Amino acid sequence: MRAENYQQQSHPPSNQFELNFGPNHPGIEGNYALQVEVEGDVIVKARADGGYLHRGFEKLMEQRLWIQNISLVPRICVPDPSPMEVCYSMAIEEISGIEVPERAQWIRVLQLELSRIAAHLFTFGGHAATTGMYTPMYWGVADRDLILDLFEEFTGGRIYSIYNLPGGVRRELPDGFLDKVSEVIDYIESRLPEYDNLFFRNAVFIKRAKGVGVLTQEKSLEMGVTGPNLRATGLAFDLRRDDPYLVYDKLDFEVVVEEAGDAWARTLVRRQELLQSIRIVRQVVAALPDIGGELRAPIPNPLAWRVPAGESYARVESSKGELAYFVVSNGGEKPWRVHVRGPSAMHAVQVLEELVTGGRVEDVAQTMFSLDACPPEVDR
Amino acid sequence: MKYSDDGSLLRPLRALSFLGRAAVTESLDPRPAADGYRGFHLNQHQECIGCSSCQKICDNAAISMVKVPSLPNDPEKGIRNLRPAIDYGRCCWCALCVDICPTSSLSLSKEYVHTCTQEDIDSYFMLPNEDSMHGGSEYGGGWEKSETSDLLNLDRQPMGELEPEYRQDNFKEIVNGFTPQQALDEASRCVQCGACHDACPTGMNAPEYIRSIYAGDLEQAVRWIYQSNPFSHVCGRVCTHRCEDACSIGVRGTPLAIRWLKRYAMDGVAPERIKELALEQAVVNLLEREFGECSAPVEIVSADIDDAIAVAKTGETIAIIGAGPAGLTAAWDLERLGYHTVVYESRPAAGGMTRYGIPSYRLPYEMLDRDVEIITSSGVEIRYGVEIGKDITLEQLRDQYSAVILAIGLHLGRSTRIPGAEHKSVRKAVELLRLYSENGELTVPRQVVVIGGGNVAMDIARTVARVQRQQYGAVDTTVTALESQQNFLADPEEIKESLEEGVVIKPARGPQECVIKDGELESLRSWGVDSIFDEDGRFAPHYNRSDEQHYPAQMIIEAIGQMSDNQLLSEDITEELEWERGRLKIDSNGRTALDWLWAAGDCVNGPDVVHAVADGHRVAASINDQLIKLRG
Amino acid sequence: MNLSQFEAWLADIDHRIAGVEVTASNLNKRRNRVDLPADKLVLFLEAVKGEASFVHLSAISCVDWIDDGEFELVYHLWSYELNQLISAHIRVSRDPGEYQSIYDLYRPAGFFERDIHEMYGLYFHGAPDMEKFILTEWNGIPPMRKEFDSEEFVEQNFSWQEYNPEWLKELVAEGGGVVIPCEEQRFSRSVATDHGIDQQHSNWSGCDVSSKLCRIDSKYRGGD
Amino acid sequence: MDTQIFTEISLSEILVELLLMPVIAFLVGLVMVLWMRKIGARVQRRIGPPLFQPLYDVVKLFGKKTQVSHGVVHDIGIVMAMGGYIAAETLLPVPGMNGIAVYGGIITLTYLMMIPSLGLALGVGQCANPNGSIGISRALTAMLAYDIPFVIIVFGVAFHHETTNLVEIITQQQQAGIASWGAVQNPLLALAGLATLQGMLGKQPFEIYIAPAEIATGPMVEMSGKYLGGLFVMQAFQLYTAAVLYVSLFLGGGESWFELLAKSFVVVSIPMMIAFVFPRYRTEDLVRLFWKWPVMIGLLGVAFVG
Amino acid sequence: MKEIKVENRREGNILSRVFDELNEFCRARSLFILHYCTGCGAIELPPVMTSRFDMERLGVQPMVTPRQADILLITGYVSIKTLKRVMLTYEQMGSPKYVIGICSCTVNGGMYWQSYATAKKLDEYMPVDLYIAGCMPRPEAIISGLRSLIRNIELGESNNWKKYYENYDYYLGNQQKLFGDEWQTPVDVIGEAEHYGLVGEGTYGEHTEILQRVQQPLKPLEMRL
Repeated sequence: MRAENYQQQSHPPSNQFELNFGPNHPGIEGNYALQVEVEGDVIVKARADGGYLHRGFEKLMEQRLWIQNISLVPRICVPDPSPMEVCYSMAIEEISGIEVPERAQWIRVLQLELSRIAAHLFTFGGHAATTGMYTPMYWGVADRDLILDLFEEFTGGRIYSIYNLPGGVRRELPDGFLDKVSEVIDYIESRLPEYDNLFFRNAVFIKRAKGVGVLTQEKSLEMGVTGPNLRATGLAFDLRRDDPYLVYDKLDFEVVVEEAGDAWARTLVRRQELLQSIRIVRQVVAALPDIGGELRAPIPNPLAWRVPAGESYARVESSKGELAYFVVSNGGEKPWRVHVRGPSAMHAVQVLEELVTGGRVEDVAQTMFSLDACPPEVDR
Repeated sequence: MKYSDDGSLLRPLRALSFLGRAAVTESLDPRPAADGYRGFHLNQHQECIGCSSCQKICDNAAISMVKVPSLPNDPEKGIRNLRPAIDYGRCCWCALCVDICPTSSLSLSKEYVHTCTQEDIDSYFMLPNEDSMHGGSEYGGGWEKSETSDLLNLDRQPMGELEPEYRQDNFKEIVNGFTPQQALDEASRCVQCGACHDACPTGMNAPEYIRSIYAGDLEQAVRWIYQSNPFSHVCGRVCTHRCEDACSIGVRGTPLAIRWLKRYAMDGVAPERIKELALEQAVVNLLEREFGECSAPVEIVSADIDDAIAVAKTGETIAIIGAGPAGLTAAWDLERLGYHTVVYESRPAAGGMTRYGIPSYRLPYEMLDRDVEIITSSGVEIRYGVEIGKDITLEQLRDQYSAVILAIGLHLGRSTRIPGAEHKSVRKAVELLRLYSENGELTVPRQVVVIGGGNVAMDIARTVARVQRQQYGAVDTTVTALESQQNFLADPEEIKESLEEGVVIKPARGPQECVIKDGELESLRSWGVDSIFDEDGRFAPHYNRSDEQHYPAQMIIEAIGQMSDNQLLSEDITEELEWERGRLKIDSNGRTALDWLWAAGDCVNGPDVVHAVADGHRVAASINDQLIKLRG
Repeated sequence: MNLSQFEAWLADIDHRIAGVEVTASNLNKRRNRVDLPADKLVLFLEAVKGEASFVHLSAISCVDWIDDGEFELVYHLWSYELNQLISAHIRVSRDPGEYQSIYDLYRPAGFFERDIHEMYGLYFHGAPDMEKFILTEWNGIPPMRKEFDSEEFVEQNFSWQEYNPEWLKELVAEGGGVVIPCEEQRFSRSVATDHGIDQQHSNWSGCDVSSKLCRIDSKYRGGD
Repeated sequence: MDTQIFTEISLSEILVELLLMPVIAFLVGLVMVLWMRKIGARVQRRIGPPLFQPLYDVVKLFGKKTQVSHGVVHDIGIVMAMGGYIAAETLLPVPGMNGIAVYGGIITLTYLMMIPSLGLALGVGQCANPNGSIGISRALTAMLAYDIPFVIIVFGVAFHHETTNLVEIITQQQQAGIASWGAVQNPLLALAGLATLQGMLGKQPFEIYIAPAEIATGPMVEMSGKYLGGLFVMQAFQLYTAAVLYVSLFLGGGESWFELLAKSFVVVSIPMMIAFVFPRYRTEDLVRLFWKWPVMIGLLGVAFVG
Repeated sequence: MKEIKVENRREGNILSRVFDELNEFCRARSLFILHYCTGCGAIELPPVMTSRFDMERLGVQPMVTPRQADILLITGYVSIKTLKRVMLTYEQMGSPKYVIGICSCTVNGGMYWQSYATAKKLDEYMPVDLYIAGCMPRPEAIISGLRSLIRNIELGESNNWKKYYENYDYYLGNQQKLFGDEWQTPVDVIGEAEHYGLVGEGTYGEHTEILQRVQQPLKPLEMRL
């Protein structure tokens, strides 16, 4: 045998294996690989291998007009695409000094939070499936689909909204849309007890998840972990609150914290964040009818638009953590440089390698899913 | 829920209640998509103008422009028979093409299912039309352009003008021209479709110079401009801007002010520099013809260049009659082609109708002088005050020169021939305009009526109004036109400005008689007009006799059209030439029936400066071809 | 350290480390731009981490300023206590393209430096792992460098679908057909850079509109 | 009594029974597979596969053009996996057919039911895929875990009925209706049996050796075509065997086919329903769990029997 | 150590024809999809698999290893790195196998047509049976695609897997162009083609020559328990 994912095993006398988790492996989130060396059931060495989803986004963005990249960026993180376009737009707005109308900001919040709910529902399902329980995945994906229906209705696309432009959003919400949002949100909230019964209060699951992939707060800070993973180690930090953007400073929500830093704590944090997101969406739904005005600040003809020379570092709290766009313009029609700082880049490589090492084979997938790693974000 | 919670083994069993509950599964057939869904493309073929903006905004290079011969192709209206074909092997359904579409003809449907085998992969390449991808229309429209999503800026930058009180009694230029910011904003509206280029008789490189203006490189813009038009100062002000009629942005909004942008570019570069650039261009063109493509900008002063130029010159000389836009453009081109040109002009200054027909508040003479200066400095020789037929005959020219171009313009006004039109106080507009620009003054009575509704009528009316205001402090000028308000021939701005300056406009009036009492002109009698054309579209005005009006006037000015002064042609030549309705008949290259005589400009095309320039180009090219043929 | 102390501290930093320039962003009060000489970076980072609590390295961005022959490295640092971001800019020569790793100070740098190394070819001395991560199967020059032309690479290595559907055949028979192929609007490198205008990065229309249209219909072409 | 039965049945009848019993078992097993998938679908709020889906799957797999074999041992392993159960079917008395149950008895049956796992281990080992190896070692560990309570239960039942003859056990249970059922007589043993059943079927929470997310379905990783088909068949047999054995041991078997099948489906539904609402335990948790509760309950049950 | 057994279709024999019919009937109704997310289109697969659009109704279910799968679903762009794995995967799948290319990217490069990192036309590297348009296609579109694949299989029209053997040289050539001349997979495709009787004019060629020149012999697997 030759070839990569089928390496000939030279079997040493010990019970050491080399296992390939991925790229084609059900225990891997997306198209990603983890080569692990196993002694018995215990992993002695792990090495992440990315690039399977590499498309050269940053290069592509340097080759396209400022506005064309709007349709490109959501692809960077498929499960949670909305923060990408919002963040990219925010970066351009900062460089060119565009003031986003208030209504657009509220709608962006709505979009971001719906996307977060969808992403979290998806993550629960994935996490449950790694422990052998598939029903939450079936439920979660089906319920997430209702949110995708909402996206379809107001942005025109189920997954990739491509709804933001620098300066605002592209379309007015359809008639009666906010009622539908409330309906779906209510439904999802009413489903949560059922999820709790099945999943979050499942003794077997808790037994599986507790103590797996423990990240201490110290370690997280050292490794640059952000988002729910950081909050699960007891640090109450949320960009929405601490580096506020859009209208988050006008919204009332809590930053959810857990102390333990293991897979179970991370999942719990997400579970509570889901509720917070629902709370935020409710506030947006209540506030939006009273916020009138423009949806979009005028921008020049996109074919000719030159963003003035400058740079900005825009940050958004995505469902995975701190998402940042470093955009540099040299005054040209295309970005000179766009650097995407995906949150997963931190926890899907170094952190994952560390957490997995010393753990058990059966916890690899769970660790990865509980970290909510998003490989396309790493590969870009 | 707390971290310390150990969960329960029984709680999960509650999920078994779903055994008795309905499934949430959808049917196997595709659901109808939401109203704003971004599915496959739709394109209203009748509305699409083939501008290819969709192609430019497409970040995936998914759109090819396909020529559909069965569809109308009308460059003058900015309509091409190109339609976007979408490659669904590239498309990402972002709908940016829909949002940029200048006509709103593109939209996306709610249809989203398409599958095919490898053999049918061609079905991924689609020419969308009004029907959905797989025919039929049951899917309905999805994403359409909304006001918010529209990516185009449809409103023109306002052009600053002198307020009426500052302009109504003098001949200062009215239009201020763009400020740099305005020019930048206006240039940025362009979608670079090139419809203007197609519509322009001279094939102006408008998209390119707009791009250069936007890039802040005015010199480059001037270079682009000089590639097709040596009368750029003039055209930047008084061009009839066919380009703007064709502009795709104009389909839903106001077209780009292409003329003003040209003016901005020309005004933004110092005249000496323009001259340098233009002459550089001329030399480059000359040398390119002789030595093939030159890539680097040429330094004119270099001695080698002079030698090269000498080699490139053919040594032949061409005579041109009339130093108007057509004649001088031809001269400019011929110089660039290596000929020497001699222009005969009967008047003391060059410019032809642009000098003697356009009031200086629209075109300051200084601008015209700049253009003429550049042309003459390229080597063109103008002999002023020489009248053909009197000082020198055409036959002499024929014998002395390799070819002769007739570009005599339209300097005679047409008459209405209504009763009383022969009276000395019934004048022709062109005549008065010429008088004014030659002498800088004009005597007008207190009450003047102008017959005609075109731009010339407006020019004379506004000139008269100014003079009246200067002389009497009050304006009493009335313009009567056959056309109704909506179909007025003159540009809307002209009408607006005329009204601001105190000119009274009476639309839909048919002149019947210049009423003369005691040998003095008293008034114009006119009837109301019901219709101008008959059912077949022929000119046959139908009057409403009961609606009779008298407009008192001590002077009536006819501004209903011009004709050329063919007196200069000798009888022999007149007979040898072919005529059509009083105009010289020429072929598509501007050649007359005589193999040494070409005709160009207003005298063959009717009044239009940009057409005259185009004619000049055409004739020059034709002469060059002919002479090369003769040389063997 | 509170915010005002931090501001004073930051204002004072150039006295302690020569060549540091601080610019506060006027758009976002939580952003601070710092420019400094490359050899002072570690000193600066030590100070900023040790004294001002900037423990979070958000990202290291690399910008290729090919015309200057330099890479710009931007270190984005965040303080959880102050909620302030410092972007420290340094410039490193593109040739030979070396710099020192800050992995000892900030462990996330391991990922970013590895990434920059494979994307730009900028080597970091002292980094724990400079092996390829994403581009393990890539043998060309680091693709993010500006001199690497992705479109050219694509043109050389891949082919496109050659569609020939029925409707197109019919149109061709009628005298129509594809007039402006899709790539033409975008493959902009070949645009003539005549008269000094730099169109390499100006792709408003992609190419010379008029000359292209002339091909479509020469009838309306003027005399130029 | 044993000899009587033997004399009453001719050899040809036995041969027919030997042929029929596995066939019936296979068909019923396929329906059970469908039943399982349908239950899963219901719990997961969806519709689930069409009626003949398990059959389609098996036929498709056997009809694949490419059949990748990893050697003779691989083939033998699969044959053992299926064969073990086919043999087991002949030892499982059903209404109207006793096959060779009388001779085999419950002990033989217990042994036969271990053969598939061993066969699988042989076959998988030949594939040299580390995932398969891990999977099979987990499977063997799991077998070790659930076999101890299983043996205790079998012992307890045999002790209670004072015979290892399954036909006899069934007959005894059918004497006094429900009251004579093993489940009523020895509720603790029946309870332990239920837990063992879960493990024997390899359903969550005892699914660690399949574990797609960890070891890419473990033993099945290299199986394709008819080998996978063989495993599918084995699964059908497994469900049938486990269910009918449990019914025979604790629910009085079936006097009619209807009764037997009804009971079997009820029995088999229990692990199936549990499977869809639980994740899997780790191996050591599984072993600890099996050696703790079912063993304790089983021993207690045996004690009560005693 | 690797054996491939093929049941050759014997034409004319009624029994075997009936058997083949049955086989095709079942094959169309039992399709295992390889659970491999090659690109972003994979995000619409969970909805297809799960409750809302439940593809198990069509007899389609996900499988985790290539050996067990019938359908290779290429969900969008394949980076060159992934393409190698996809090729390995494809060759390991048992015939008859089907490839579905979903999303724009599999047809003509899609969004990433300018990217140095992604392959542009999937059918240059492996024969594709069905394309589903969309970026990405909605679950309903995928379901429709699966249904049309099922129809094609039942009609016996989906036999593109044979093309891989018949034109192996072409596919291998394209692979070599991307991966280099040293490229080889553990699967002896030529041997399989001979075995199936699917050696066509395009099976051998210059590229297979390169392969045979540089090829390392296959090593036997070791047994290990």
